[in-house]
Amino acid sequence: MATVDKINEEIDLEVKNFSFRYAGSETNSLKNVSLPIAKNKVTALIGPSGCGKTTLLRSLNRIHDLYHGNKYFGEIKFEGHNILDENEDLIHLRTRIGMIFQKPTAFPMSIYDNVAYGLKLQGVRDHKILDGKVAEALKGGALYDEVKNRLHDDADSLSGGQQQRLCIARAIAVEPEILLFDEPTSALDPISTIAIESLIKSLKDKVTIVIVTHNMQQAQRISDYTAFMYLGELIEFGKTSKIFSNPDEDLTKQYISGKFG
Amino acid sequence: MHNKHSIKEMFFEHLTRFSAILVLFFLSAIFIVLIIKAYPAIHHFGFSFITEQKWAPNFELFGGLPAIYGSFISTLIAMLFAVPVAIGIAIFLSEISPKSLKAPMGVSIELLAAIPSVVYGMWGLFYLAPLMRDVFGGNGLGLFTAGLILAIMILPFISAITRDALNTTPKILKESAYALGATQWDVIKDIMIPYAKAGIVGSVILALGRAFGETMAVTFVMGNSHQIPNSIFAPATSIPSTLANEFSEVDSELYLSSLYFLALILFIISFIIIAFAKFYFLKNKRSRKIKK
Amino acid sequence: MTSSTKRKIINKFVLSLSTIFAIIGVAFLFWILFVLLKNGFSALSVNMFVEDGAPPGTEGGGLRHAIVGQLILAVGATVLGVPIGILAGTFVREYGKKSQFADLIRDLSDIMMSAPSIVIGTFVYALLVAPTGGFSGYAGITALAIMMIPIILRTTDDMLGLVPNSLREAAIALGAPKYKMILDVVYLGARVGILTGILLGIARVAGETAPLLFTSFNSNFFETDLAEPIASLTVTMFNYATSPYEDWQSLGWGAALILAGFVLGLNILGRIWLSFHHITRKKILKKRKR
Amino acid sequence: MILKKLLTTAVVSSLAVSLFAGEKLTGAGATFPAPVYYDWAYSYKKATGHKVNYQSIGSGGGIEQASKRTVDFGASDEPLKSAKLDKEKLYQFPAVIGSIVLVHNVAGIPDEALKLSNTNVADIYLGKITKWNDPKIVADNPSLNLPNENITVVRRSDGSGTTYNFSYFLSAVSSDWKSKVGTGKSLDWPVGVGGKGNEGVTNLVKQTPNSIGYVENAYKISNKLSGATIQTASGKWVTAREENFKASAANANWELDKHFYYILSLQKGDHSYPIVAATFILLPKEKTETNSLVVDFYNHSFENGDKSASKLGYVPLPTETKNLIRQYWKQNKLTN
Repeated sequence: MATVDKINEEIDLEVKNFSFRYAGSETNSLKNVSLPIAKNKVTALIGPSGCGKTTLLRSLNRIHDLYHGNKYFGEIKFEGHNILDENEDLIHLRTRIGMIFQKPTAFPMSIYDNVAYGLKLQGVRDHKILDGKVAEALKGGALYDEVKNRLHDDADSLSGGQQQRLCIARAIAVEPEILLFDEPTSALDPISTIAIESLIKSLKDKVTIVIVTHNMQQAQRISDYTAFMYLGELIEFGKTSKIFSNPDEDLTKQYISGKFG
Repeated sequence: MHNKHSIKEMFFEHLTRFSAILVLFFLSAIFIVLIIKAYPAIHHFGFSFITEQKWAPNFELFGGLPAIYGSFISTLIAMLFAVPVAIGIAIFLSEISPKSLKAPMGVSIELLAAIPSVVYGMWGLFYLAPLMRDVFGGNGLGLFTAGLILAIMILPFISAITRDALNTTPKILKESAYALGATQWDVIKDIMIPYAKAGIVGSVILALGRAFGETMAVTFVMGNSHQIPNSIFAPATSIPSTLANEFSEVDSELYLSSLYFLALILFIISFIIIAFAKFYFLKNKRSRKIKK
Repeated sequence: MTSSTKRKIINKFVLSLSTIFAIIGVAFLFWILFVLLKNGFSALSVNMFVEDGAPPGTEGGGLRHAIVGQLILAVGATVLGVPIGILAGTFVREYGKKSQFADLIRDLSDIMMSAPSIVIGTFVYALLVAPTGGFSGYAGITALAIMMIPIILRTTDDMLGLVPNSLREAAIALGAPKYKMILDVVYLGARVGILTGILLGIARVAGETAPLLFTSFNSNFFETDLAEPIASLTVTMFNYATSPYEDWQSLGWGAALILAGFVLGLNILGRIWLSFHHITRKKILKKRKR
Repeated sequence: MILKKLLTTAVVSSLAVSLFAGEKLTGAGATFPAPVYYDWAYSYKKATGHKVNYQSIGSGGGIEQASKRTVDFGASDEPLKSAKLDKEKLYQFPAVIGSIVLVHNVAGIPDEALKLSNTNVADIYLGKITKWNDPKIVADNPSLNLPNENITVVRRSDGSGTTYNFSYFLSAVSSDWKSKVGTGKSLDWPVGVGGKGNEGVTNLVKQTPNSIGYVENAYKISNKLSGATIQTASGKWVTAREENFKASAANANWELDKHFYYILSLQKGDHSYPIVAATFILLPKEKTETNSLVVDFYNHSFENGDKSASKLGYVPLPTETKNLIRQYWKQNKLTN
């Protein structure tokens, strides 16, 4: 029933007939969702609160597994195999599919250690390599110039916007293939928001990006593809330009024109 | 009308102020009384009291070292056992345990913290000491047994506070570490423990203060020997158990004064330990807040 | 071995270790509880509650004197310590606020709260026992009250802090003088918390032995005169447990059970009371929203 | 359930608060005579309604608390000399005679079977003999199967008249002891674990295999411990039995003007058990009112308590001694 436009891109992740149920719930929070995630593009998930966009995003790196009793149905294909498989190596999976959260999540350590954390987890111990990669990631996160002289300060000393860029730098330091953004600017001021947005646009050369946002202008500004969700279902998926100018579904039309949400 | 109120107002305010000053009064009074009472011994022995080993009341010779040593070593043994186990319990309660176990186990551990220490002492004398005797030989009384009882006594206290501190780690912070490919242990050691560190260290220091000043749990099993033992399984004594054993039975001024000297030393050390924990807690409260 | 498999093995190992630690720790704690319940219940009898102490080997010795003595000491310490604690807490929160003096009192009471209880015993001995010529219930009560004041002070301080300022402003806006506002509005708003604090404070001091050894001393008889030495469950336990007589040791376990029951009962009561009020308060808030 | 019981107790108790106001006395001190004082106080309360609250805290405590006037009477197994009594303004009289016995907890060795020479006792407490099968012990006990185990030495942790009398005895039989440790209520013990009171020592001996301790005979009897046979002053083996204690006690030479100061240790005679001691009561001179009550209590006990004293393992004072004490009371106007 949903309108899912065929796209002419290399597909990185493919969600197929995917449903999700939270522990203790009797109904599915995501119902039979299917959509492709194009490689090296930005895909935005939009929809009113409670529509399941964050639930879907959090399924893509199986962060739901941290809490017992959550259930996945269907398939999410990544390089030809289903990541919902029981034997999936979640630790490995998450190093390849990174995530940025609603609020900045600087770890209780220095700026340097924050960025180096993922690398250290992967067993990188050589200081020279670490130094280089940290600098590179901070540059990638558009933060390097601001912090290069105080890399060993506590990460708490950074402003909110800086911390969010630090989190992005931390995520890209491990060179993931996909980055998931969960409303990354909802806690930030407009100037920091613009900085993050331009950062996201610049990142897509290297990684595939999925972003959840409740800000439709933001989706329009930065995404190539948009999926509109409502009440746990995917209503429409297609090129961003098309979704925002000429959607097929009435619901989509009403939502983007601000009739509800 | 107005006047009546302002008299009452003044009266009430001064009453509360007076009560607050009482706290200051009691604490200073404890210090002053201890110093006055300890003065004859301080004057007679000087600071060599702290380094002198011989405790021979029949010769009017009093050295505090064995008691001070016993207090330190038994507390050290207690911390060595209690800290890892308590943190283990806290990690279990906060991260590993199935949900259905969390609440009952958490509450029962908190309730165990409320059991009077004299009960721990009784258990120690009748159950733990024989067990220690069978396992390690000797007579089962001494620093090791006392340390073990102290460890068990402070266990609930440290675990409860550590669990609470670990639970304050924001979910989103843990998730973002998992999203980087961290294992559960990575998250615990790199995120949760550093995040809760101040709380954990604070609780550990407070527990240390408690173990150091504990009387009843150790007096039963210390062995009460004013000798510096050559083994942790040999009988020893501690400051509080020396006081409990000998305080009401001294028959000379110098003897009593020496016991007050020990009490003064105990009070000062506890004061330092607690003040340190307090300082740590305070420092912690100001920093470390996730930005919103 | 890749770093990821190594980390997974370490993860498994450490988590299992922590589970084992938890099991060992909890096993010890439950061992104590089991011993207490087993010995305590087998010692429990009606006699224990209606008879006083008797020489070892005499039929029908009980703990009435110690139970009543313990209650007298606990109630006495409450009567003496709670008003001072509440008033001092009120000063710190309502009058002293963030002044250096108020902070000093807070810090000092934290220190007093954790001071070794035996030191307080020696202090009261010097202050009240040696000069007045006798061990007495009064001395015991004073020692326990000194321990109780900082506990009540800090609870009052914290609980008054939870009372929203809007309530205070509303009272002042109605023309109430400050002491009226505190007595009628602030105390009312904080009463659940303060009462819980009092319960926990009683539970805390009721389990103390060390400060009583040289103050209220002990008695083999039923005693209600505070000028005389008074028996307590804790000191009786200490004496009975270290004695060689099996009937006394058994009574000691009985005393331990009664005391632990009393202390745990107060703790549980405090919790239930608090959670009960927490729930009702939530309900009230919900109703208001509607 | 427990709370309910507690509540009923409180109610019952408040109803039970006796309307007749019996007199109250608080005494504290020696643990050595504590069992018999408990017993006497219990009977005295039944007979007269007066409460005598005796707390056994050790003789050191008895002297200290009586001197400080924190109790109505003190009790000590170490008699005080006139000078000290004058200084602290105390009266003193003996109340009962007891004996210090060496008790052990060695599996398979029955009461009285183990022979310990007086010097061996000193050497054990000096830490010179550490094993039960030490040749010096075996020499006196060729027929016993003594274990190759360490001896756990148990002694007092508090100021004790029992210790005073025991160390007095050890100083007399061992010059080594005399020079290294000496005599006193609290000592710098070379070895051992400390128990609080005779109660604590008994408890530790009972609980600890291969231990040895010294306690008043009453503690040995009521706890069915095994005792050792030791030596008289002249080196004859002597068991810890009532007739041997009595043989020692018969030698006592009490003197009124010395306030009965007398140490019964190592009396002459082939049957005189060597560590026998009287235990004393200390009365603050100025407390005339309570003193007459204390005296009444002891007079009542002298008249009615001999049987229970013997049963518990003490030696009651001979009638002539009791009369001498009554004379002392009268002379110092201690009676009403």
